Amino acid sequence: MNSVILTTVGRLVAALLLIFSFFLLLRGHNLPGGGFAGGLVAAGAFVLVMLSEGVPTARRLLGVDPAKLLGIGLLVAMASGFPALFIGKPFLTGMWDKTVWPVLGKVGTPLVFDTGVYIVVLGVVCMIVFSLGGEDAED
Amino acid sequence: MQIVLAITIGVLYAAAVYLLLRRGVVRVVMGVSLLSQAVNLLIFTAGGIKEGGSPFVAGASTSLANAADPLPQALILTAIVISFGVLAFTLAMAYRADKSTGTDDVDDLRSTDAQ
Amino acid sequence: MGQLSVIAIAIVFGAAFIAPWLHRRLGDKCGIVLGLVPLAAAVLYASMVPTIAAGGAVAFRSEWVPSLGLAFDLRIDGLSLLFLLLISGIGVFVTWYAAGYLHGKKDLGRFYLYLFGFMGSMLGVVSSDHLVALFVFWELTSISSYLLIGYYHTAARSRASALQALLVTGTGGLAMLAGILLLGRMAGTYRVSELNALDAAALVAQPGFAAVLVLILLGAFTKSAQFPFHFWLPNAMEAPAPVSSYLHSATMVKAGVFLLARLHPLLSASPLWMPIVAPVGAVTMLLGVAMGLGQRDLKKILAYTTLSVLGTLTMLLGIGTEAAVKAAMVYLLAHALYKAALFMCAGSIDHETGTRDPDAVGGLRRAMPFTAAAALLAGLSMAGFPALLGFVGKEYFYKALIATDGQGALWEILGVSASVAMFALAATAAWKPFFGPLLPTPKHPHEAPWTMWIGPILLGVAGLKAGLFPGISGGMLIAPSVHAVLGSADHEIAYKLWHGWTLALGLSGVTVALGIVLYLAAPRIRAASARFAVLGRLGPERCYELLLSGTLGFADWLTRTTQNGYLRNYLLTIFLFTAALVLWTLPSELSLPDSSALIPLQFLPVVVCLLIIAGAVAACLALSRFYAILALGVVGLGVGMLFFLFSGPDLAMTQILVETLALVLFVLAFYRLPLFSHYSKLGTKIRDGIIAAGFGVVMTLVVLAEMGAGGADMSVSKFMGESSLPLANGRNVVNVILVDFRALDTLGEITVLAIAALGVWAIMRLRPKNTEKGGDK
Amino acid sequence: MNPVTLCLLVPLATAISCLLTGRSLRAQKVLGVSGMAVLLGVSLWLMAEVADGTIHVVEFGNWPAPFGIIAVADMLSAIMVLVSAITGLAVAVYSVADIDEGRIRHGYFAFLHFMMMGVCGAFLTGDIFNMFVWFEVMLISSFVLMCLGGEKPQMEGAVKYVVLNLVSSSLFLAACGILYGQTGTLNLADLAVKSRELMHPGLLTMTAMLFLVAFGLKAAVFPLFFWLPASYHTPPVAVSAVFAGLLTKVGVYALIRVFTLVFTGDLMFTHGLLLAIAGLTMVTGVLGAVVQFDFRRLLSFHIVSQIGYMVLGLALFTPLALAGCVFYLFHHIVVKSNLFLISGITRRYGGSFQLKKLGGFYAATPWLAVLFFIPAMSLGGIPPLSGFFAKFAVVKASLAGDTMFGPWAAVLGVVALAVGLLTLFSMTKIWAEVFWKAVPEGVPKVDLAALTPRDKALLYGPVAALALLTLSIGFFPQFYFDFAERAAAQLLTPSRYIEAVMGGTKPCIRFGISFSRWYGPGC
Repeated sequence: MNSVILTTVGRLVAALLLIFSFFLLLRGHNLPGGGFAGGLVAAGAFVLVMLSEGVPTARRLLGVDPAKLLGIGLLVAMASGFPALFIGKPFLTGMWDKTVWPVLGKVGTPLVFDTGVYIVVLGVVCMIVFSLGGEDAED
Repeated sequence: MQIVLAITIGVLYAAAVYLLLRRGVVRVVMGVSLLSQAVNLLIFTAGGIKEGGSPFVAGASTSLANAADPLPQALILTAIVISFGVLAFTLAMAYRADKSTGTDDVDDLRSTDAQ
Repeated sequence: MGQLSVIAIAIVFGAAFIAPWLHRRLGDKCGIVLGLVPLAAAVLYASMVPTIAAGGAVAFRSEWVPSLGLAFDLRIDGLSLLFLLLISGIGVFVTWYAAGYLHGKKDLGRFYLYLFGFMGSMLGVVSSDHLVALFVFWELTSISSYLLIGYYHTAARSRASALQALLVTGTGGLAMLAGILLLGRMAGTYRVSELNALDAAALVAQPGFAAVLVLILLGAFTKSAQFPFHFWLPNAMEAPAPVSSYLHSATMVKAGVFLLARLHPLLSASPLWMPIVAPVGAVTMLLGVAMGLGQRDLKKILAYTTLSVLGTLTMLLGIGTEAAVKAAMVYLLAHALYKAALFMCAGSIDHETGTRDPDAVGGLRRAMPFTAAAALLAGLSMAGFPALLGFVGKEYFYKALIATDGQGALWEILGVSASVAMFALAATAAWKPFFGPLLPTPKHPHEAPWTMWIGPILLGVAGLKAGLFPGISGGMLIAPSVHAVLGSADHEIAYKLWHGWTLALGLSGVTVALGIVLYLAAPRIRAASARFAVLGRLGPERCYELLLSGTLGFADWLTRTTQNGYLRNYLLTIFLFTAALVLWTLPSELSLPDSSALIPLQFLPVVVCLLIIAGAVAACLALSRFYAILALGVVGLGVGMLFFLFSGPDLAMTQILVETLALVLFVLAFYRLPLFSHYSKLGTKIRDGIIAAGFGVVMTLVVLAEMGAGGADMSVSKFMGESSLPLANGRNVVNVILVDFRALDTLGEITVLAIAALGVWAIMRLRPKNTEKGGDK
Repeated sequence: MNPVTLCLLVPLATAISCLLTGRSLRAQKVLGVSGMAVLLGVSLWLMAEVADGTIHVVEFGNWPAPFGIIAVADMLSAIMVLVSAITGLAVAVYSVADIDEGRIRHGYFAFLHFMMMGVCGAFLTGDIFNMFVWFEVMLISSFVLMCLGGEKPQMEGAVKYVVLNLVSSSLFLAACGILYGQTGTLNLADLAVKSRELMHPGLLTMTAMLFLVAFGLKAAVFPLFFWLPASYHTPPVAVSAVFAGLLTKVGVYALIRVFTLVFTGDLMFTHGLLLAIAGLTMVTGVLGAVVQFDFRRLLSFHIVSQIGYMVLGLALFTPLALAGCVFYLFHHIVVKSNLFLISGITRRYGGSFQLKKLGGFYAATPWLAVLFFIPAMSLGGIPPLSGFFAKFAVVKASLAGDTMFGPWAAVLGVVALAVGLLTLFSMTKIWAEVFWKAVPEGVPKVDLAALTPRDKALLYGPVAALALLTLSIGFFPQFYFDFAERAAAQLLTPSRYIEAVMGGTKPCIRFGISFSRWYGPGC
């Protein structure tokens, strides 16, 4: 049953999931969602691809080494706590831009933090699933 | 309703303990996973449950009138995510233990305790 | 002058640490150089003689750990000085002797490290004024003697003897520490000088003082090898001769006697003092010579006589009269001088002939003239021959016994019989090897190098000189020490060689006569004793062995039982322990939650709960893993539904997403894991089921109790609700908590996730190398 | 920037850098060691900040207590962080020579630093749930370190280690939930205040029991210690060493924290229970140790036994006892890690951890004998080494007669002394078997060529440094005890902790902005 249809549908759904995940991330501050949910949904997209087309394809589509993704995500989350330090406030103090942006609403470091969470979760799930599902683990 | 929840928590704990006491390593992992479900539900219940009052600040008001306590929810969310990571790890560990020791019977993993 | 006492100890310890280096530079000659160190210390101490003989004391005080009530207080009075001079003086000869005895040994440097460490500790013990400082040095003597006794460390017997000495003296030491701490608590001070100046009668009358006395006595008795802790001392003869000579003449074993003397003014006020100390001493005194008569090893003979002398000294201190203390001090000095010399002579015989059997050596006087002379001088002193210090000691000993009230002639009889045997053993150890016909020995005998005979000779001469002119040593050393032990200076003490025709002299005559008879019978006793060797195995040493093996056996059983390797047993213990503690503390006054505060039962949530319960039970009972994960999935989704039904949309969403992924993980993992196996028996399953159900009930009770306790102060979550929008610009309070109020939690949490993912990756990828890295099973 | 934050960020940043440098072995090693060195510097700074007795509070996210998460650095926390950093650095250096390429390539140093982050976080946090998170960070990294390499004994130990610790975590989490349900707060200082005003103090004792089991399991007390002897001897030596030094102590720290700050309502019961646990822990641990013939297993059982002394200090609850407990903590971390590191060196030379298959080290490597003798005798309580003063303080406190337990305290003091003797016995066992005994038949001789000069420096350096530290504690005990005493004084006056955390309530003003457009929350 490894048909073209399955692959195509799989990719389509995956793409939809990815878009949905951004949506979840961005609206998370005001409505259900957020970095965790978003990250999990985004990872779901790649899991779907992996299940239908195998690990190598999913890995290729992700484009980045999941380990790097982890590092970057953690770095982003950590870095979001730094701006406050420059004005003598404690680590992780939320700093906000006064302007209200369309779609995003107010922009501040907590949103950056959430993005970090999103990236880490995406990386984590991909890494775990690729490792457990991958061929490179055979003894 | 809370009493029903308390009983459900008790059953989850019982099932988790039962599975943890099995010898097959996979069942033990399943026990760990059930244990975290039980704990999450316990925090949820212990933190005080509410109906129809999601913790969102609605409209112009700036307070959570008659809404569920958001703090336990945040804690549970953290706990859920952590237990996901832990579950993945224990599965990988179960795999490696099986490969390295050649058995999935926890009773056979005793050489490091014997003298 | 106070600093001198510290300097003396410091140079000895300093020498200890440079000894290995010195040995590498100078080889065997390092011993001769190192011998100058205790000599210097002895000179320093000798310089204090005038002060102390005049009734003064040399004190040094320094803070150490004030928070723990520890001070580095030294105080040298007459008693300390006597010991200090013996320790440093004999130390010189032992150091030189070792250079000859252990020449060519690769680890001689390390030997000196231990020897000087021991010497320094010993000096510390006898000059400490603070009981805890004394204990510190005391323990140091234990550990350094452990290293010294185990010098021939590749021999199992050596190791066992060293361990035995350490354990026996260590046990006593710890008991003593407890005693010291309790004493300090009662008296309010740890300073010996202050303790001895207290109103002893009042202190002794306090409840619990008996415990203090017994604990401190345990320390002293183990260290001084008193019955029933005596057995470690003869076993310690596994050590090289210089070690035996040093540890068993003036130092290690005398530390216990020193402690008894040191605390005499205070402890002897207790009504228990005399009934405990004197009989223990008397038994040890007789036991020592009795067992000594059966020995076929010169060193063992000397070891048992040492035991006997230690018993004598303990007995005298137990009697505690002025005469007895006087006798004890003279006897102590005499013994230190002759015993050190005799051990060295025995070592030389062993070193030069290859045997230590008194029946196998004889007529060595021509081959080893200097050693013979030294042994003769020392042996005469030991036998208590007139004109030697041993004689003076014995006279005072008899005089003290005669002067002791009560028990009729019991003390005299005991004392004389011990002395008779001592005479015979002295002849065996000092006369037998050198006189009579020359016997063939494993090695061709010749005189030992000068380093090995100079010490014994000088010690022997010292014994002679002190015996001939007892007034000198008596006035300078003995009198101040007796004053120190008795705690007052108003005793007029004069020492004489000749006391006139007294009862004591008569007893001495009897002693010599009987002693000669016993000496002649000694070879037969030794031969016969082999038959009674089995008796020795029934003594306290057997108790030690049984205790040790019993402890080990019990430990082995306990460890096998508790640490049994079964994960489920561990889990069982933990769950039962938890349940027990929780049930124990479950507040009884709490009732079920108030029904008005509860949400009424509703159809949908109840169904979800039932679904969860069904899933949980199914997960337990599922026979195949496929149904098991299906059941787990039901539970997970059910919990998610509950979150949703009770106002947790974020939670519900996350829970459902996580559950879905978890199912995927389970499926992926199952490709790699074996099928469900069914190991447990039905009985086990039922037992586990009951226990699990019990734990479930306990947790239900916990939840109910918590709900029944009533509402908590909600100010924290209220603050979060109120500040979420104005201060943190978010309407979804849960999300705001996660990324702002409690962002640090989230940072930690994503770190956990990242580690878990990396861990999965690493564990799946990194295969074990079955090479040298991983243990050696 | 303050040292408290840096204690978390330095290990995190190091770990991330290790991740991002990927496969470069050299970079990982350099980062691994230098990260620890920086952490040590930071922790010294932290110590300097709290040395005068002030309690430093950092309000993460600028949310005041009890609303946000705060970190609290008092003397105890600073001591623990400092000793952890010292041990961490020693182990990191040792690891460079001890850990194989495969493990390093698979993130060994990253995991080590993640673990340090968890450890430091747990020591510094002032929030019970946040402590749970740091526990998890520490645990999951330790899980990975335990499994990394995947050898058979490792995995056998790891299964037990992981499952039992997860049970502990779940109990911890449940206890947090119940505590929150009762008090409505998670902040430790706030909990301390609110727990004293509860309507049902009995319920609090029950919650305390859950925490007792959760932390007791991590601290490896009787009867919850099984995971420790089952697993600590299975991973590479460097991992054993850092586990032995730090992980159980985090459990002890948590016990100290909650049982001095929050659960002090029913001292007679809670601390009486701790007293009994302490005694049983000391005894079972040491009895386990005396029958072992594996270097690392013997040491593992000793960890259990020594934890008993620390818990005893906590249970007695007098200033001296608590100071003794704190002193014991840091003495033990240094000594125990060092002994594990030494077992690795003898393993490299002699090819085994089995005492029966080792021998002849006294003649072959005198310096190693010295380096072993110092921590071993310190553990055995021989004066004047660090262990003596630690034991002395605890025993003196139990015999002092001013505790609430009357004669029972004295009984425990005597037990502690007896256990000390058995400890000494088992240390002399290693000494006799490994160092004194001749090389047994059929066993290769001590192979001094097994170590290259570079490896030798990397392995001996940390060992020597830790031995020197042990000596310095032994020779200047007052200097170190002073810190322990100050920590104990702070622990016994929780009002100072509470005041430091809660007292500084600032007026709720949104603060002015230095940048024109950016602002942060003011409260």
